[in-house]
Amino acid sequence: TNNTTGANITVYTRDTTSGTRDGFFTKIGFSEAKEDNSYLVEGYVEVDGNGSMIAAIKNDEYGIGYISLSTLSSSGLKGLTYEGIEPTEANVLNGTYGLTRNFNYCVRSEFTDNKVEAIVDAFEAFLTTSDAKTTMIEKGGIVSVTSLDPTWDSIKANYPICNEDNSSVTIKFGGSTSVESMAKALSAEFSAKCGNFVAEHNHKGSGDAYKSTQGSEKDGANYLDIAFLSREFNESETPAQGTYGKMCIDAIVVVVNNSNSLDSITAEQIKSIYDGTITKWSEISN
Amino acid sequence: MRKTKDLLSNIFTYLFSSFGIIILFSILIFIFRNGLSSLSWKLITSDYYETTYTLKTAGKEEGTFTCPTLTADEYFSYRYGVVLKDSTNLVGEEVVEITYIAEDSPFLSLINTSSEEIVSLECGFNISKIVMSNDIGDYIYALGRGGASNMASTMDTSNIITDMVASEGGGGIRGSLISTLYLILLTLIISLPIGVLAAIYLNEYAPKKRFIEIIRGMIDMVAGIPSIIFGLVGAIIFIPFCNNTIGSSGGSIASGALTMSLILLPTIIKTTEEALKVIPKGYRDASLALGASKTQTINKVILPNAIPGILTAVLLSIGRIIGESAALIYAVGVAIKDTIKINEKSTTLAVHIWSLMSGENPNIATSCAISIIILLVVFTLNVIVKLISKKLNKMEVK
Amino acid sequence: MEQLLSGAKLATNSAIKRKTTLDKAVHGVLFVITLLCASIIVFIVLFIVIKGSSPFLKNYSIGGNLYKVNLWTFLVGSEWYVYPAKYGVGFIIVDTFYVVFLSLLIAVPISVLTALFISRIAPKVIGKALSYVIELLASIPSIIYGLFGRAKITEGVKWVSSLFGYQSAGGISAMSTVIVLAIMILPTITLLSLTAINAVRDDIIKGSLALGASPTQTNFKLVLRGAKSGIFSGIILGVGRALGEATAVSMVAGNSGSGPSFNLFDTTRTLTSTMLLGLNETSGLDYDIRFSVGIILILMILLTNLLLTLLKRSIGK
Amino acid sequence: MNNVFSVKNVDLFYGEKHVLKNVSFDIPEKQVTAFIGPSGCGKSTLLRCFNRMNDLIPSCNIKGEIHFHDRSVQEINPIELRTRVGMVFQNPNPFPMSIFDNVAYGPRCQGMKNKKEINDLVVDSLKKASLYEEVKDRLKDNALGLSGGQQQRLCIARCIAMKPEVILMDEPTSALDPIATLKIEELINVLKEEYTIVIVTHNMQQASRISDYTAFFMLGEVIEFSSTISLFKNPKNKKTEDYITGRFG
Amino acid sequence: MNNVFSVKNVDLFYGEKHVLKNVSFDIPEKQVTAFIGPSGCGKSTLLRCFNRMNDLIPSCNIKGEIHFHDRSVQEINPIELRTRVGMVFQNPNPFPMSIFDNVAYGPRCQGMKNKKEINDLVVDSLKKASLYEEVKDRLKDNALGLSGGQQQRLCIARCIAMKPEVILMDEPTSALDPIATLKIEELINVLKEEYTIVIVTHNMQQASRISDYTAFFMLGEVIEFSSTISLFKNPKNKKTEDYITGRFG
Amino acid sequence: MFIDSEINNVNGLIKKMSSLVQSNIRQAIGLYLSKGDNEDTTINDEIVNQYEKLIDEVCIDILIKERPYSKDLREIFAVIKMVDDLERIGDHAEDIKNFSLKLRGTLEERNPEIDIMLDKALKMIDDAIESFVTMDKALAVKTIKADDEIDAMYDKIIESLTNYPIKSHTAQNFVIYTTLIVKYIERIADHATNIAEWTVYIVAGIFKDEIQD
Amino acid sequence: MFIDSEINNVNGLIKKMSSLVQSNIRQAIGLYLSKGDNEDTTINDEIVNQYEKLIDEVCIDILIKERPYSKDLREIFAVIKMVDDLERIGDHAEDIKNFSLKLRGTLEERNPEIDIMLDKALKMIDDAIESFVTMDKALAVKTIKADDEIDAMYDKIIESLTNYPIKSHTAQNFVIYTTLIVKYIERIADHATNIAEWTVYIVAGIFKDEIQD
Ligand SMILES: Nc1ncnc2c1ncn2[C@@H]1O[C@H](COP(=O)(O)OP(=O)(O)OP(=O)(O)O)[C@@H](O)[C@H]1O
Ligand SMILES: Nc1ncnc2c1ncn2[C@@H]1O[C@H](COP(=O)(O)OP(=O)(O)OP(=O)(O)O)[C@@H](O)[C@H]1O
Ligand SMILES: [Mg+2]
Ligand SMILES: [Mg+2]
Ligand SMILES: O=P([O-])([O-])[O-]
Repeated sequence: TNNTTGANITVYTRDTTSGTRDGFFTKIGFSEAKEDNSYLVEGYVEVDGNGSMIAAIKNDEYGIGYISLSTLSSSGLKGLTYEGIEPTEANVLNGTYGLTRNFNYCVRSEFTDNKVEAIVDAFEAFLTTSDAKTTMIEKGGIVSVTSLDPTWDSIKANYPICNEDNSSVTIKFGGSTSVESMAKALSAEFSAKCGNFVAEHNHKGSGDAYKSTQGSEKDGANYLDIAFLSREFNESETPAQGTYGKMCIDAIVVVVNNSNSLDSITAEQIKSIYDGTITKWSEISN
Repeated sequence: MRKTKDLLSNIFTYLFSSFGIIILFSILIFIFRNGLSSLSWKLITSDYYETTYTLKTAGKEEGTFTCPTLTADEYFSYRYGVVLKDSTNLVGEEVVEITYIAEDSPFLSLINTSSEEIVSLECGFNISKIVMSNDIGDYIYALGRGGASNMASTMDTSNIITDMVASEGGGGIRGSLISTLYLILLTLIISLPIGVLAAIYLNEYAPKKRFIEIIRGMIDMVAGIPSIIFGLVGAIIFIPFCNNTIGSSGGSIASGALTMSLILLPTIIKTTEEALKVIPKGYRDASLALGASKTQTINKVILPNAIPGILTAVLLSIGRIIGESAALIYAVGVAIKDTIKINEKSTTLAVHIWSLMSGENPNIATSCAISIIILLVVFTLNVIVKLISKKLNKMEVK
Repeated sequence: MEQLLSGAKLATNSAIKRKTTLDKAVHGVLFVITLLCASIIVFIVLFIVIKGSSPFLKNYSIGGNLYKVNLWTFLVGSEWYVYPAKYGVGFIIVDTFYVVFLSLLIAVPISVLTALFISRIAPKVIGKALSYVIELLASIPSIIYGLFGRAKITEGVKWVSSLFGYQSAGGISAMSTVIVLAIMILPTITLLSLTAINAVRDDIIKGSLALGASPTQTNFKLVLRGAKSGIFSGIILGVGRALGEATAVSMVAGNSGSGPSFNLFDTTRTLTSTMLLGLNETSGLDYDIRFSVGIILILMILLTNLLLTLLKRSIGK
Repeated sequence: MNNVFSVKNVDLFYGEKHVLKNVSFDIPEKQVTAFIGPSGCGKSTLLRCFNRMNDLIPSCNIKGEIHFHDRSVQEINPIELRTRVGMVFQNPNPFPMSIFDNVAYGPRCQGMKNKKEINDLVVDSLKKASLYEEVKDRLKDNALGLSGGQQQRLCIARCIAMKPEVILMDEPTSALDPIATLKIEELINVLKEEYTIVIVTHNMQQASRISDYTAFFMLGEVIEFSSTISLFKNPKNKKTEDYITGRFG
Repeated sequence: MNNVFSVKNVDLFYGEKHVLKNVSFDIPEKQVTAFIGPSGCGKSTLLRCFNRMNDLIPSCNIKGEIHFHDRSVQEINPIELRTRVGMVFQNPNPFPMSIFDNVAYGPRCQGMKNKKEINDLVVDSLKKASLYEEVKDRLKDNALGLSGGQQQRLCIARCIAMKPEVILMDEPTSALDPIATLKIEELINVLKEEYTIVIVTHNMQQASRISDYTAFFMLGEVIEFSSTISLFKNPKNKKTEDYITGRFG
Repeated sequence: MFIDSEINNVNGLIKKMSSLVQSNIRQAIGLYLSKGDNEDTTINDEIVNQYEKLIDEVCIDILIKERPYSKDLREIFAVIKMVDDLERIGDHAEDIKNFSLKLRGTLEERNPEIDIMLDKALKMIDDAIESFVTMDKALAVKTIKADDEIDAMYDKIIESLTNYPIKSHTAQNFVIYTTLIVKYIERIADHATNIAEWTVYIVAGIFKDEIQD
Repeated sequence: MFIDSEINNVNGLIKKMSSLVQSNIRQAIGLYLSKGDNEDTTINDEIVNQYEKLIDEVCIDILIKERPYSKDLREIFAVIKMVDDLERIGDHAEDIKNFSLKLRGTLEERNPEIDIMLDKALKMIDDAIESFVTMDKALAVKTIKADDEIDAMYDKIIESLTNYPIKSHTAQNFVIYTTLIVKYIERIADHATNIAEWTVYIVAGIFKDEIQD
């Protein structure tokens, strides 16, 4: 039931602090718009979260936007084939689906508390284990688990802190909201494996990741011990060696309303849509 | 002529008021329709964070159990003797839930990976992942998002479970409920005495001078400031203040209470003043004419009679605290907690909703369920306060 | 003389002195407390102004470049783009006023007539129940109104706009904002109007009826007129709430980056949604500039309150 | 002498409470009839029957007949009845609007539009209520700024503007000081040339002073109804005598 | 005869407004002195001078001397003064507490603690105010449940409980119906055996009825002060005559 | 009730005044009957006059203080009127005394009718006062009726006096003084009638001309 | 003012009653002076009595309605008293008429002092009424004083009557009737004095015994 012909395209975008937005515009070759709305087509709509995006496009048969692949199945939206490739985990893993971004983490470089430091160290190690990776997958991350990956059991001896009772230690997690549920699952699992430390989560966005661990806010009220980003570090974010790393990949899917007959799209088309070269659905042919 | 005019006016009134009433009711209906299904005692009493167990099996299990009768969405693991079911948790995520564990099931004697203690799972636990490794060291794993069917069949491959994460509970609002109560209490402790005393000053002592009018105007102005501004103020004044005094880090219930106190002071002052104004001047005159001092007059006559008004102020305040989100998001934060301490972050119910809604997977049903709880709380408070104030209202003769 | 003694016995001199001193002390303490309460506004304004004026005074480094906001372009600007620090709040002010004004236009007649209905027309029981419901609605967190707006109102607005042959952004628009705001201030204005209408003296109403005025005439010519000052207070409060509402508005406004736009089906932007949007994650100039918006917001609210209060006074005469 | 109202065997109940008990008498035309009696005896209640203000009290239930001229008041549309039977209340209750608008309120409600006509009517009514001279320079001022006595005369003017036949007054001076009371009493004395006046009063002196007929009520019954002087000089009933001589309680 | 109060050349201003003008007279002991005069002439104002209730009005400014026995009231601590000079107000204003507590209020405020003593005092005061019989079974009930007249007598009892020498009454019956008024008047008649009473009243009949001395006020001046009967029978001053014969305004 | 005590007070005064007047008139008549022999009467009209004034003042005080209505008012009104009659009776007592003194020593033949008339008049006064004191309307009416007899006797006595054989100057004096005494008695009866009429007024609220049995 | 009109009304009635009484007394005296010649008098005491009743009723009405104080009260009080005096004067006019008629045709020598006394009494009545109407205290006091002369003359006339040579039955009649007429005149003067005294009371608020000057 494609009645979109002739209708205007409504462009939806996340706000400029969003890691998803960062990844999206970077990958489609429209980096200018990464943080600058003024490059976007007139009449774009800025939404403040993945959920808002889903809700908005669900309600707008002429809308186009982008969401995290992990939420696609439950979103009730139509995910478009990007450059001819279906947005599936397999395609992401095998590298054919190009519209992806990394989930990264970043920890403090200086600690005041030894126990905290030891637990954070252990957590970094934990992230490389199959235990962690399966949990990431469970929470929508895309990562391969191979026999090369250690199990936590096999390496935990290196981290004697985890044999202690850590229930009085609080570790502050935060950063990207896209990573929030994954981070919570990881911390919950790791807490159980590492002396039941208390995991306090305060996710406000990727922007916090560097800022609150090593950047300007690292000693501020909302400092973090371990933080996550749903994008790459930018030029102004320069974490110290060994305090950051990649966890997994997340795919971004271009989505339209289910009633839209469009099935696939190219990076070129998306850019044209977002910069206003194309304003009508009729100008895009399948 | 008059009749047509009357008729027209009446039509207008009925039209507009029914419009207004319909809108208001449709909101209630919206909330109840979306929220009623998620509303449960469990939601109120359970923690937000699930209790997570990381487990492994004691050894290779080869048991074959007999399958009980299954309903739709239920799957049986013959090797481990458990029935798994696709279901959703309180937050609305899809999970795999254990609905049956056979006697002698190995799941009744699993080993906790960290403490090496024996743990037995129970019905109602969710399994979020099971990792096994096969003989060549490859990982075979089944995840909650893969569904119960997949998990059950994966479990029945003949491998040892090396890592398993099971969890219990979660998604509840107990913490937020408690912290809401804490916040209410603390805020009232701070603002009520100050507000009432200021109201007493303004109504009983203040001379009729320009200066006092200015003071009144300033207090009125505070009432006009939107809460988001208070949020900012809380963030730049009270959070550092609390960090320095009571050792909190970042926003805390205390900083939130201080912020809310600012918001509420004008309301409390105004409402109390209204209550004081209603007290007939005769009482004051009579008391003074009996040789009571002003302080005695206030203690014995004015305050007891202002109690219904002060209760109203309390009610209004509580309503405001419960409904407030913008200010608290900044002055406290959005981190949902289960153990509540005054000098730590946590969320009120409204912020809890905000938290739920701003995540990757917004959850309207739970949000509405919490709204219903808020409505119930406010309603009960309303009723209680009205009853109490009716009881206490001495100026009304029963 | 015995009388005299017994009267004096009750009030001994030392007790009287003690009482008098206590009175003075209490007076002093209360005065200080009151001053404290009054000074809140000063603190708020002071802090917001200090923080909010720095974008115009200080250079911020963003991506290696130094930025400083020009006060004039800030005030009259018609674009709001976080990067490259194009902060113009002018159009947002206009949009905010526009939206708030329209929401009042909707909410005031509905609330006032609803209050009239509840107070004077509906049977007592129903009226009481309704006023309870409205009291309850006043305490629903605003995010729920936002949810309702995004789920239901946008849908309606989308439908209406398609009737006009206009394609709105799925209903996210000034219109939805207006309606959401109208609904949010509905309980406030209704409750205050209700109080005001209930406060109209019964003997005046009886006086009107005794003059052969019909109940409807009495309601419109007398009750509403008599309650106008209270209704106005309600409106003032409503305006305050509408201007200050953040959470719900940002869910349906669309947060357009430029303007002003008077098309009801276009997206819009309000001061509060500007302050709220992404506030969590920002720092530096983008964080501080929100305090500047805060100053504008405070000014706007204080000004409108002042204007409305003056208006109320002149009407009230 | 014609009777304006004729009350026949009226019983009135507020819910279960029997407030008027078999009351019967006539109100003569262009005379002042006063109702006196202890508090709560039903004076105001009967007065309110005459213009059906009791309709506003849901629990009120009337038996028996009250005739206004030849029609039962229950058959007359209350709005019509109230335009013909004006009422002045105990506490002056001017509307919170200008003096002019107060007086013009009733006629305007009746649909009078013509400015000149309204103006004349207002001036005339104010004159009749002997208020015009005092307020002619400030007709546009808020009526609440008047003194209590002036307010009460304004209420009378407001009533007169409806050109009623009867004016009911429920303790119209009990909230006023002696001078204002005297003015109202004088006014009543003048008004009775043109209007039938029924007045409830607590003040026996007032009743004896301004009324031509007096009805003495007690516990919902009319104990005695006769010409004022004879009632005060030589009451027929012991109860009346006890009441007017202060030998009650 | 002793004088309790002696007023000498008192001028009183509210801000700029000259409200009492060179007022001088004495209040005799154990007599009832009535103040009459048109509204706003300063009766209540002078009354409030006697127990310094005017202190509560910031704009009030008093010149001249008022002596209570031999001391100027300005030199007496107001709290002490008010325990010795009780006051009863126009509208009955019992506190919204039990009847007992109402009467016990004053003594308790003065620090009386002994239960028995308080109890005796309360009962005694209620008896003196001729209220005891009516309320003895419900001393713990809320005082607001009493009728207006009972409330006013309660206020008098409350005042008596302070064992004052003087009782000031500002139009104590103007809010009451005739029966309640009569009871209060009778009470005053009894009380004057023990107390000096000063009463402001609008009601000339009341003044003539219960008072021994009457002061007639007009525009802030005391026009005439003499024994009540002679003032009403044969006033010395034309203004007094005009006022009491209703020839004012 | 204030008014009750006030009215009691007035009634008390009236009673005292009445008994004074009664005693005066009795003494005066005694003087006449004793042919002037009994010289030491204690008749003091001045006290009666003082009573009159006192009662007037008290009535005015009551009118000022109590503002009576109905029976109370009638009573005060009647007292105001009646006190005059009493005072007049007192006056006449003195007059009778004076003329009786002038008749002292006269040996002229007295008309025995005069003695009867005196008796009747005394009875009328007593009855009138009694009727007032007991508020006895019947007695009052009876008293009023009795006046007719007195009037008839008066005419007859005057008639007989005009026929009295005047043989001496003493006789002439006797006739003239007796005429005056009889006239006084007639007046006294009139005043007694008035008192009775006022009693009827108090009790029944009707004036004298409306009294029917 | 209600009370003003009420009091005016009363005063009007008193004036009418007074002039009626004055006319009656004039006619009666005229009859006496004309030695009973002028037979067609229009003396009608019944009307005077009606007036008395009317004025009493009006006074009661005023007491009920207006509750007078001060001068008003004194006036009403005085009127209540005074109306009795007027009525009595009226009575006496009738009495004088009757006895004058009885003297018709007597050729006995009349004491010229009686004529003077009559003149004086008439003057007193006129003055008393005038003083009331004009509220003229001085005139009233003068009137009161005048009564002493009348009393003196009365004593003298009675004395002369006791010395009147009785030569016939007619003479005897003449003496007795003249005695009574003179007595009536004395009473009339008394009543006039009363009226004047009440006038003083109204004006000055003092009772008769307090009148000095
Ligand atoms: N709306 C009502 N509902 C029930 N009872 C009522 C109502 N109004 C009056 N009453 C009762 O009816 C009786 C008569 O009342 P009404 O007001 O007529 O008395 P009143 O004679 O005018 O007394 P007052 O002199 O105090 O005004 C009283 O007992 C009163 O309590
Ligand atoms: N607090 C005040 N401030 C200014 N003026 C006042 C104040 N209280 C009273 N007045 C004025 O002082 C004058 C005398 O007032 P007061 O209350 O003594 O009169 P009153 O004789 O008692 O009158 P009423 O009989 O009406 O009670 C009035 O003109 C009044 O307006
Ligand atoms: Mg009433
Ligand atoms: Mg006063
Ligand atoms: O969009 P996020 O930066 O919160 O992942």
